[in-house]
Amino acid sequence: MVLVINQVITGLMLGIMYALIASGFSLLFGVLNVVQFAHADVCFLGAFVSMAVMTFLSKIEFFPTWLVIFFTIIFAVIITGIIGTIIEKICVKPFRKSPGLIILLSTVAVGFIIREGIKIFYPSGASPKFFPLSFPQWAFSMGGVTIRFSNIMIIIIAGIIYFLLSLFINKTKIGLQIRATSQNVEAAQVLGIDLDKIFMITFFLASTIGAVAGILNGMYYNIVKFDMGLMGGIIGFSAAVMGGLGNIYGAIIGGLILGIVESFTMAFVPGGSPYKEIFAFIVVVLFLLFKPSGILGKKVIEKV
Amino acid sequence: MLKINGITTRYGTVEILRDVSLNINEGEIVALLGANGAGKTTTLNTIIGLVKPIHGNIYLEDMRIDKMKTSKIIKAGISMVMENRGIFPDLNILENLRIGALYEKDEKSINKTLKEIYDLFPILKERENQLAGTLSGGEQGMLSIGRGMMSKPKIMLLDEPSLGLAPMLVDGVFEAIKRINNEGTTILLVEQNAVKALKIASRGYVLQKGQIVIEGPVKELKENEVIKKAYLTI
Amino acid sequence: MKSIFKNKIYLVLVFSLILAFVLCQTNLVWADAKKVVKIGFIDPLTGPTAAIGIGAKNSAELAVQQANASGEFTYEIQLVAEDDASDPATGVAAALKLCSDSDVVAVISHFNSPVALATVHTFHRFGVAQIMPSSIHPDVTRGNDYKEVSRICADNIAEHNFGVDLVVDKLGYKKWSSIYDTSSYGDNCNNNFKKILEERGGVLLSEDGISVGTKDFRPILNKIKELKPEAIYFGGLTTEAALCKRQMHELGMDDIVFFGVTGLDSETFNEIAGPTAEGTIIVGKLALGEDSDFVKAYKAAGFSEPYEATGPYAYDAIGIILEALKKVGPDRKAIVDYIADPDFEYHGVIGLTKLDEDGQSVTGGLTLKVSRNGKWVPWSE
Amino acid sequence: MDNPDTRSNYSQRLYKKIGYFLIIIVTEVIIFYMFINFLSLKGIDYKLFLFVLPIIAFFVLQRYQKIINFVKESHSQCNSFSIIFMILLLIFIPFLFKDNPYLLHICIMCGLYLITALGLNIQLGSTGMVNFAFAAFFGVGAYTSALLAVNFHFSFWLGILAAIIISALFGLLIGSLTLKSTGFYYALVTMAFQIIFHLLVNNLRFTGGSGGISNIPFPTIGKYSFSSSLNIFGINLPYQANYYYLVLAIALFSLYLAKRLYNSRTGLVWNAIREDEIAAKCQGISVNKGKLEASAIGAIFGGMAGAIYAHYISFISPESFTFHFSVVLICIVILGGLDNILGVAIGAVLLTVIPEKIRFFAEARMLFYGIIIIAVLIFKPQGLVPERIRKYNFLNFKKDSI
Repeated sequence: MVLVINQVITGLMLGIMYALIASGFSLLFGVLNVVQFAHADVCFLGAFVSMAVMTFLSKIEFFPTWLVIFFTIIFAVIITGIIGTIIEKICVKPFRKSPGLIILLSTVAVGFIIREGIKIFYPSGASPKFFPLSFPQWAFSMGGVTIRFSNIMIIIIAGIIYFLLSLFINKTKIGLQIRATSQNVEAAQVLGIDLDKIFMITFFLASTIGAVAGILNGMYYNIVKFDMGLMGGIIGFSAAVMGGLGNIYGAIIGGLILGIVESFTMAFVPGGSPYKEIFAFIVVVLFLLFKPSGILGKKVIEKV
Repeated sequence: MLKINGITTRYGTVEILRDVSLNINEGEIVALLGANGAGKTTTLNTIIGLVKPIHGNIYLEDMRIDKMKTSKIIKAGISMVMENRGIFPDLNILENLRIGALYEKDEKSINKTLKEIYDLFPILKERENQLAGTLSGGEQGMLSIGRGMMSKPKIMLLDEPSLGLAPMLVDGVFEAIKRINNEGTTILLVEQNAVKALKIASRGYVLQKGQIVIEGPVKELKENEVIKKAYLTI
Repeated sequence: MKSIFKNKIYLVLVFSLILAFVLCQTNLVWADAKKVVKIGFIDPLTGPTAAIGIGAKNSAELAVQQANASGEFTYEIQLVAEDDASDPATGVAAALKLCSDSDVVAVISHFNSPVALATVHTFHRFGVAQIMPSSIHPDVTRGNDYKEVSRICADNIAEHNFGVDLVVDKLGYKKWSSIYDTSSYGDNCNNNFKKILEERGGVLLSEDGISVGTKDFRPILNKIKELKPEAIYFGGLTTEAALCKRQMHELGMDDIVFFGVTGLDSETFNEIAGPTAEGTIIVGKLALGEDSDFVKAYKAAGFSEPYEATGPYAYDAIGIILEALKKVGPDRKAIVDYIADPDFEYHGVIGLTKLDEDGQSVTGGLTLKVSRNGKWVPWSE
Repeated sequence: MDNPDTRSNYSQRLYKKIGYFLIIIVTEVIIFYMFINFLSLKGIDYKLFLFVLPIIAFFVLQRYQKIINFVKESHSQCNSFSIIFMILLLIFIPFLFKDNPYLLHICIMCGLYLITALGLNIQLGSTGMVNFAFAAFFGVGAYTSALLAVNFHFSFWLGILAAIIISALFGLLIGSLTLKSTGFYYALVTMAFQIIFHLLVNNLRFTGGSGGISNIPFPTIGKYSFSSSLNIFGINLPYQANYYYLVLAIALFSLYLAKRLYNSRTGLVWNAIREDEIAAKCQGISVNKGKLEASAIGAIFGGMAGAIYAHYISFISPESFTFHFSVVLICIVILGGLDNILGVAIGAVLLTVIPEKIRFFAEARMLFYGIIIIAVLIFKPQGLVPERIRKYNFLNFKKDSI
């Protein structure tokens, strides 16, 4: 039983990381109807950006440590958001009128560029990097179940992120426009919604959430590597699709399911750990077999 | 008020509109008639900038608008009610309406317009918090007309507001259009239902294969043999 | 008109790019005047294990620079570095490219064993000497009878024999759990470790394979904790190992010994695992002091990346070829024969290199290391 | 009998024909020359200009539509001549590269990628199924023939047959499991299959695990082994020439097959499914059957290429059939031009040659790969050769339908 609870906790952590990445995929798909394949790379780029910002800020002597950490996170998130909008400008906007697959291709290429770019331009970027930020190592144990400060913090931060996101989407004027655009692009345009602006904001938003995911990932696992976006992208995308593309709550559920499946496979299937991704993907395939448009996905409206 | 001078648009290599000129004066209801595929919707899309003309120009009052972005044109005071309603199914009615007043900053004036719309279509008031996707076709039509009023446009473009409605509802819709016009909004009405359209319009144009073939006051149009044959026989 | 204008801008861009590269390359193009002898080099310069490849490339570069500066050669020696991207097909293409260039007299190649297994046939067919500084799969040298192929590092079996001597026989840890990655390397490690451990009377309580890129080891560690082993063996590379060690500390498993072989031998391990690395025992490739000539020279040359564990081996591999060039001249066949000679010996940075009839090094410069204060130090207790 | 009028007509037509032939010869030799030059580039040198100049010339020429039209016309008028001439030029390649097997190797890889990409094009281009598992189809073919050859000493020819059958079955399996999902959901399921395939061959014992399978025997015809160097008219060609001709033959056959499929009813059915599944259903098209056909036929192309690859490299391991390879294949098809066989061919050749040619960037190789893809897309947002509008010539249509 203790083992099960411990596994649930680790699975939950993994799941939250996946969910944060998946939410970005879902948000972008919902509004733009494109899959931004480099999204997970943007997430981990966020972690690298925060490392760079931190090295820069810690050179300023009169800054106390907590201020450095605070500004690091703020700047890193904003810079990553801006990088997201640049990607939109260069690699998505010009192809909006081309077949949807072209955007898929161009974002795949962006993924190449980000990964290799980090490797070449970040100082010794090819080797795995120790992530300088981390949570305090406090923990308390209850009958073998260990709950760490980092676990609680991650849940709280993810909660805050989702709360702010839903506030933004549901209560602000821009949020209203984003929702409207995701439901009917044509009508949105006719009503005078500036699509360029909405797309840019959406990319900014998704990339900032991605950056938070990347930074949390770094803080929890203490490591970032330039090619983490590859697997992260596949799993994040899977979570988003399993939950129903375009639905952020679906993405959360999908992410959590995948995280828990992985952690349980590693622990309870004899010799199962090399197969943990297989189990995760079998779950994905099964879900899609019985619910072809995802858990919370709307049934594709069949117009004849 | 709205002046369209000799616009030509192209889709690929096919010309959709050829040298179309319209002139709409303040306070008028102008009907734009024509068969399916004559280019009526394209005309409206060109006015609000979704389609860019390759020749000609469009003026709203003294502002040249044919090179502007759609969002700027809407902001300048045009609103359009789309042919397929274009409602947002997962937003509730209030949100659907509010999104019409995108560029209105003044909360009071928004509420005032809302009240006017609810007066016009009381059913919308009743269902304020219902998701728009659950409305019936007629209600959706009202919603989309109401949404078009939200920005308090100088001119409103209506694309086939009677399409797909039960005959009983059609009269209500035209009644509402008339009332909107009476309150000072200029209206360009695109219709296939020529009988009804000519009843409330003051002037009319007939589009055929992308060209204006007949234009004039409603009285003249009603007497025109071609129109009688093609559009008025029911 | 607008689109034509746009095209022009792109053309100008493309042109300026091309021009920039031409300018970058010119010094290479015009340096051809002197006679050139090329030494090939293939390692992963892109992809997941690029760090190691780049470290090795820099070291090889250093050896070549030193040879050119020494003035002992009447011709200029050039290092031609190719990328295999850890992919066998790319590796074969790179090998073919080098073998087709008649100026290339010998090749240093491959960190990844699958790539090495794929290319040995190519080198054999062209009769080009191939010296491997870092691949680990026994079959690379033992699975064929090509005399062109030789390896100067110890293979996996030798490493494990060497390490198990200490941790099982001397220190007396008998109850083990094994975690390994499912790459060819990790798989081999686990098999060899298991075999040797059982020969020496140890017990393996559990084996868990993980895929490369796994970040969360807590599920496995939670499970292992309940089995209460005395020591954990890790067959894999630094990234995963360091994370695993970190998470062992988090779960309060500091009293369990952590042991691995050369895959862990990189300072990156200590950097990522931080203070939790303390006490980790590994079979290291070679402990070069800060004051050794190679390390000094590497620092002086100003490479931005660390030389990694494979650096000194690559340096020595080039050393062997240079030695052969001095003795028998720039001729492919003569170099192969020189290295395949049973009496061949070479004293380099990694110590004495002697090859058996398979072309496998019997010495290979292994050292036991332990992590102390964030550094690998040679085992001395 | 001939009145002078028809005779002058005749001679006029003759002159025109000769003109066409000349144009074809000139354009194809230029393209061929560019290709050869590009292949034999060593880093950046003057030869690059021989490659860049014609491209610039092409852009300049675009402003003179008449010339372009004439070239196009001559190729379409004398279709068979232009194809035969190109094949002759291609047959000539090993003689040019007889001292440089590396370049020949690139050409072989071009051929293999071309065959694979044609298979993927059937699914991605014609039917609109975004298949991310194509490396797995390739891998199934490779593993089938390799395992049969190593464990049961099957000959290459039997092995390739087995590879075709097994990969078709595999295609049917994946096809039937994904019948319900469309669009990006389909993409995800195939992505899952790709990763499952990779992890399985990596972890299972009988596939050799991560160590892969080595020493796959070379194909033989009678006593003649493909590993011996080829001797034609006293000229010794490297052993790669054997594979080159094998791959050339199969690639040409695949191109022919793909063309026939494109023009057939099946091809039309696939297009209908891509455009609108429901509308297709309403027209009485069996959507499920069409999708399964596309899965299976596409898989056959992939499996065939995989089997040749296994015997050519003589070593396979899971690393060769990763998700990354699937993505590269998708890049080839989209960049070349969806549902356009000529486009796919160009895409396959470019995306095989470019990564090899930018080797001198070493570490920055994949970075430039990405930049090149985006640059090409900005130039040609529909792919290099956009999809053509189907031309209907009913007589031809009948003749070509299967």
